[in-house]
Amino acid sequence: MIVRRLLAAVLMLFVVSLVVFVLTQALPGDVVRQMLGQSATADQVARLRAELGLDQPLIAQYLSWAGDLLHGDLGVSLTSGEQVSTMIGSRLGATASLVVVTFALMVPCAFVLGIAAARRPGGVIDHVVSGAVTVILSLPEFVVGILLIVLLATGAFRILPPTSVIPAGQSLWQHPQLLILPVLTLVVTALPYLTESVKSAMRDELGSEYIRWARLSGIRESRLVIRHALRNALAPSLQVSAMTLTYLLGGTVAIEVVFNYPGIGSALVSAVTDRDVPVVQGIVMIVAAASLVVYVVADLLALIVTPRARRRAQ
Amino acid sequence: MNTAEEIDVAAGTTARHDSRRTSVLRRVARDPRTLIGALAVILILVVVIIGPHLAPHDPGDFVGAPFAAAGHDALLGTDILGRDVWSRLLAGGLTFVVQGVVATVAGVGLGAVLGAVISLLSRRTGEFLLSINDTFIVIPQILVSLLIITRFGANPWVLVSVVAFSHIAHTTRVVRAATLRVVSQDYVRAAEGIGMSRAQIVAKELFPNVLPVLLVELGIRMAASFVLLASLNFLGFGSSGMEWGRMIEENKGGIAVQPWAVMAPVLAIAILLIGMNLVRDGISRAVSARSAR
Amino acid sequence: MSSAADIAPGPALVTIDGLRVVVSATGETILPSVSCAIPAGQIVGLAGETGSGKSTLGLSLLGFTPPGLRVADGSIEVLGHPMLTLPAAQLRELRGGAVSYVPQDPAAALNPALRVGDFMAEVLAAHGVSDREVRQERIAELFAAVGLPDTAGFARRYPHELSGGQQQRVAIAIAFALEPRLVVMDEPTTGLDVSTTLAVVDLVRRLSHDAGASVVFVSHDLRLLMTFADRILVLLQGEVVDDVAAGRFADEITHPYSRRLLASLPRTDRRSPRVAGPERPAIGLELAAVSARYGSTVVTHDVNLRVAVGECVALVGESGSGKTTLARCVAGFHDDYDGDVALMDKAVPRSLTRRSAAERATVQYVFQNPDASLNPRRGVGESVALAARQTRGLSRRESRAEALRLLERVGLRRDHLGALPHELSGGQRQRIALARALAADPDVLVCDEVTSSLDVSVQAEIVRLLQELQWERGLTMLFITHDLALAQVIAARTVVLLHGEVVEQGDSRTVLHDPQHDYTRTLVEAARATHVGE
Amino acid sequence: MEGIRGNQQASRKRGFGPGGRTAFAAATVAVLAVVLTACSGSDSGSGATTSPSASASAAIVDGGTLRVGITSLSTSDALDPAESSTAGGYAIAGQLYDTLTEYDTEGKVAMRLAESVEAGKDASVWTVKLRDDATWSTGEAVTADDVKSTFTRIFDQKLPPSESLSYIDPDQIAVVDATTLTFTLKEPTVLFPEALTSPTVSIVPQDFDPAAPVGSGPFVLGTNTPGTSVTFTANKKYWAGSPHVDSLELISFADASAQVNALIGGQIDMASGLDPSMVSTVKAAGSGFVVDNYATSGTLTWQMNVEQKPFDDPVVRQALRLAVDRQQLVDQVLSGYGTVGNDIFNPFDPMYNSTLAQRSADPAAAKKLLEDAGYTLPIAVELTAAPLTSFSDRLNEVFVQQAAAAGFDISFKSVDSATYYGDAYGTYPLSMSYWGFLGIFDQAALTIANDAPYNATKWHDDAYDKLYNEAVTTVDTTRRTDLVHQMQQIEYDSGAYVVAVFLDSISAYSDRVAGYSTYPNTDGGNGYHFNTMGFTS
Repeated sequence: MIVRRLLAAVLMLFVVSLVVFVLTQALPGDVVRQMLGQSATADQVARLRAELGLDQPLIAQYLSWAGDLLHGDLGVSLTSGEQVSTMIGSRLGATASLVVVTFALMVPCAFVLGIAAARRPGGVIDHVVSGAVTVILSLPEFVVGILLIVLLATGAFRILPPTSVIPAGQSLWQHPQLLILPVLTLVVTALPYLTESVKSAMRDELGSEYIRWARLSGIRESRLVIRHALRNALAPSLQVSAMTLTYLLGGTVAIEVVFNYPGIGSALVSAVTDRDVPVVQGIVMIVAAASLVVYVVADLLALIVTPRARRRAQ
Repeated sequence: MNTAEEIDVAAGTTARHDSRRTSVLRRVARDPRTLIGALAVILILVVVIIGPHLAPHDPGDFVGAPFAAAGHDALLGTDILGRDVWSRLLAGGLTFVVQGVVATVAGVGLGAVLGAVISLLSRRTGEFLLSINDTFIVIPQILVSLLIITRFGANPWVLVSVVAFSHIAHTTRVVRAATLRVVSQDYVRAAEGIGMSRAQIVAKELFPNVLPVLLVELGIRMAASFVLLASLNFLGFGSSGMEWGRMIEENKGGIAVQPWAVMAPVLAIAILLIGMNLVRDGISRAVSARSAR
Repeated sequence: MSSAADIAPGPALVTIDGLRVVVSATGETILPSVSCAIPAGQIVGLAGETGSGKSTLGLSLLGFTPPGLRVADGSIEVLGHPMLTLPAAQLRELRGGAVSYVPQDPAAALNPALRVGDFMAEVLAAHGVSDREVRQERIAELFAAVGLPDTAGFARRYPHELSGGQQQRVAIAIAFALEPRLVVMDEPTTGLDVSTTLAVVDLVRRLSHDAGASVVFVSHDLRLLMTFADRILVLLQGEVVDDVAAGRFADEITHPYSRRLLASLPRTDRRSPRVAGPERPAIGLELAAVSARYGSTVVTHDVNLRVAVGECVALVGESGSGKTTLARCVAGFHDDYDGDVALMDKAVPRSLTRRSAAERATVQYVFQNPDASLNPRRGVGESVALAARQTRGLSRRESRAEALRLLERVGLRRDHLGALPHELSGGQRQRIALARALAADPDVLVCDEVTSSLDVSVQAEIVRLLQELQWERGLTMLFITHDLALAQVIAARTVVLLHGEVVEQGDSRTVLHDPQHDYTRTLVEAARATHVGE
Repeated sequence: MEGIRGNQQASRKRGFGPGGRTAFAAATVAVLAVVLTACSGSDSGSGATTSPSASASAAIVDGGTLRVGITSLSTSDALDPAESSTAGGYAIAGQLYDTLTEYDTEGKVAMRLAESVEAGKDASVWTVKLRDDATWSTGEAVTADDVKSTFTRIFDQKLPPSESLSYIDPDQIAVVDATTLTFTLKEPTVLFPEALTSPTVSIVPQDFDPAAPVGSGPFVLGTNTPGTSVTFTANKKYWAGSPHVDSLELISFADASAQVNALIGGQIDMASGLDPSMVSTVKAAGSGFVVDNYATSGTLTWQMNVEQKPFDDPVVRQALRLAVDRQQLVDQVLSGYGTVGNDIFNPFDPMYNSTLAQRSADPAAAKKLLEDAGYTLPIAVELTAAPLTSFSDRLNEVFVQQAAAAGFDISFKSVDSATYYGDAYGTYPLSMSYWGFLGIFDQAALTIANDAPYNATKWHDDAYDKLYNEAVTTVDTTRRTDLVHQMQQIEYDSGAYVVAVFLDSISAYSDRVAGYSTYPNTDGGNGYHFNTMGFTS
């Protein structure tokens, strides 16, 4: 079963690569013309095309790209001539930091809030969570980001850096304050949904027969929540957490633009505009592969925490 | 059996159905949260539909300097080009809401069909197709959307298609799960037993019972549609028409000096979605209260 | 009520005084005003139908009020503790210790994520058994006491790795783990086979005797209570209408409802069923060497079975014996089998999809659980009418009239026509399911445990209705049940199935009175033990 | 100077300098040299650093890091100036290298690394004299040999300027002495000094290595993160004097609001190339910030393709020009930060014809023109444009609206520049281009006269060509000006460009920053002359 799931993941990665390749190949405009400028001669165009391997048939191009990909070679940027991996390496790190920090902050918050809300259905926390979900769901994350900037950086309170400009040659981690607003924005946008999911999963579990029986068997409330209910609520919550994580991977695109955050999201937007196909392919493949890993890990974790499913898996 | 009695039978059935409907309706109407939600939705729909005729200015007219504060000439101030925000708010809802709704309905509809079809196939084929489907969940939608819009240009049809497309994979998954649950029910066996055709079973047994799940999905996806439309605009991949998503995008730079230009459409969208959610929750509460009797 | 004192010897362990429980939201009364006392060491049966408030009463003994309900008045003392006002910490001490609980459905009540041994250990730990070794020993002891393997391997199993009977034994072991003075059992045998039920009941009796614990046994199964309780309280709409010693139940009950309950039990000495209707010698249903499979698992082995037109044959066996699978082969819901199925002398294709409309209409199936067999979004009248339209090509108007006729025939009112399934009771739903099957005007009716999910008094009505219908219409019927007694009531002939093989068949009376196969004998014993009139 | 430059995603397209193409060849003539040397030779020391605005230098305290937010860095920015084709690339080149000539604070050609650029007896031989105090950042002197090798490198490696400077014969560059060399052109052209302002012909040392670039410019490269930021350290030995600041950071902002937010949040000291709509936000942020702007010759111009319907008819072209409310475009789209255009180019050129009546919006007249010509209104047209600047979409939007009042039904299709320059390029009936920093002749050579290579309008007029050909051979300023006036009269009457607005260059900076001056022929803040800027405290 686990093997099958991994095989499915490999299959999915293959499909992803096909989709990405086809979509990027279908982009209009011509990178060669774009690079050489309007004044390029036909000869120059042909030479550069050959140099970039763009004169090969599509299937050959795909195979060579996919082959390189398997070796961890993402190719060379058409615009800068750099290795795609070095080009997006640091940006990847920045985005990963953003997502991981957000996730690391959000998950405990979501669980604490979700559990608190589930323990008192109809209570204050329950209402606040449901209300927040509805409101936040209707706000694009960039609006949240802009509002937070006006509130905390450029307007009422100027206490936080409004953009995430890293002084040249330094790393993000030397300036952790630059992470605060983007992380806050992502947490605000993604937290309610996860909290709501944890809440409903926990509410289902806390209302279940086995909790009632455990309670009637004299088990302490705290243990009921943590050891008994949470264990079972974990599997569905893990799925939603995985979804949230991949949502964050995509959701950073707009956030990176708002905060001028040097991540792969903004790199992707400009690579698309520049028709820097290898960079686009590289970024989308990495993000997709990362999401895939997240899903598979979530699946496996869910298997581990769900004995019944685990047995079926064997 | 004489004719009179037949009519009576028919009448009896109808009466019963009517009374059921009113009782759900009454329950809904008695719930203040649902009422507030319904009022919010109606308010926004009214703005969206008759708003264009109420606008004090032509939404394209320049009534002042760019980002002028609210004044007697411009209720909510002016936008980045000096046009009346209030008039544009009134006039710009229809396109946005229609785009969002069409995209959601199309996407969720397609997803529902796919989900239902996959659930009716053999387990092996179904699971294979599902993992292909999952591929599109794995690639963050916004990335795919950017590529597609770049490929086909940012016209309204493409936007609607892209947003619709972004829903298909998730809906397929959700509907497949729901359909599988229904398919395993005995009443589907019973329907087969009385010789109903596949199509009939899908239409009369599966669909009505998957519908509640579909409605919840529709609500979530509707919010996602509006957010995605606005986000695409923000990233410069939106259409150039006049609509709320574009209003947000155009005027975001002036939020510090003229917040209304951004917040008016944001609030309109938020009120619509919050209203829709309240109504949906209210209906499901009313229905479940009935079921619980 | 009045007689409670007569049969309550020693000092009261439990005293309930004027307990009134209402629905918090609406104020609707669940228990109007219950008073009673339970002495130590007594097994008290709480009988009544679904919704009679018996579970609420049982749970209140643990100081527990289900969510949505509220104690409006009254008091409960258990072992001198005021359960309704006890501080949470003390209440927790009592629960699972001196006052324990056995849930209705152990499959749902055992945490799927916890190993059964771990859960037991946790209950022990929660009541002060802090030494790990001691806990392990005690767990082994308890498992042995309830007839489960006392190995460490068993304790490491998860609930889903146990059978229903084993799960219930685990639950009982936990309830008796800390030498309780009072055990509340909430319909603990509902999901179990007859023989398992019997074993469980035996176990409870033994354990309560050994421990000197009182047991409050909540059940809708009156005959079960009569065989094993000391005393029976009959609840009707939250009121105790009778409170009598179990052994003298039939004699001492005063309330008409109790009488009705008693009368509704299937009695094996009642009239014998008809053998056949008008002379129609043909075969209505024939299974020839049917071996059904699920993938590579073969569940029945060369089963041969003939049912004459107008005859009713009971197919008896425990869950997992393959009886439902056979029935589904007949109906065409299961097509993965070798052998042949013939209906009305004609071999039919395996898959339903290949059967003609007429062949489909020939056999109709009534499902075990009416909750799942009716489309929850369709008015019940329409469900019946649809079947009539679909199988008989009636017009909309005709089909509606037919539906009304059938509804009235199965004992429903005309205003039920537009109701949705969840607006009806379980028994009413099963009647609708029956009406829908009849709407196809079938020759063969397959009834799959049609009474097992119903309250006992309702069961009897449904059985009676089936008998009548079979007679009226000369239906060929395959009646599936795990209850030999019931089989004898309805079927002239009984076929006993064990592990997918027919181990015994013959005249129902003969099978019941002179069983040949060992397995049949255990079934008969189980039936006897819980049935009146033997 | 270079053809098209957008702020954002615009114009990586065309990395060319001003074009001497074959078209040019015929039209060459003697001099202009008089004019050219006149505006060059005099104060050779000044170059870039001349005439900083009055407030400037006095108060500046040397030191510090100047952080400038620009909107235009991209991963395609090249460090090799000759490969440079992007606004970001030019901005980088401006810091690392010197060009021989440049545009000064009044928009005129001035000397930079050259002390003088003088034509011989006609415009086919040019003598370039280098200043003698210029050194490479490595410390060695900049020599005539370096200049020669810069050009031979361009032609040997067929780098982009070799196309636009095709009139230069690399074999005919003669080194006279250490600081003097002569160019003998294949075709005489008076545009030579102007062509040398292009950053793509920045002078590089003989052993130039793009991976470790060495130049003679005011700054030395620090770290380069393509598309994100570039840092520089001051070249203390810069011939025009060490820059005031110790180091310089150019930081890219894809989003105009983020740029302004960073300024307000103190993360950058200067926002260059500000979107006009952001000015009010900066002003609202308090007194700590200064907004400065200057008019430039940069314009977003609409191009009517005369080979496509309906613009094959001059009446339709005139009607569209009449439809445009130029002042409204400036007021509403540019928040007032622009000047009204009159359908002819480069108001900063001394030869600019300012006698023409300012065309103003008259939709009724436009309609009448069309109706009289037998058109049924509205006339449907598609406008295709890339987002050349952050506000070009808005400009188009208002343009469409204005045109509607005159009977044009224009549908606006916004595409990204890669799509814009794709296969359909040249077939758009109506499109938009960004032109700036070209003199009138340059503009004509590139976009109007004699089948100019970048003439998206396909407009052609024999009379105009004749005038142009004559003008570039005319020595007499008065006469030449008169010819140019006639050319512009033709453009004004029947041309195919709608030149409605000239854009201001807007910068906002912290009040601690000083040294800002105007460079009408460059778009970046302070004309990217960051060496003259510094902090007051």
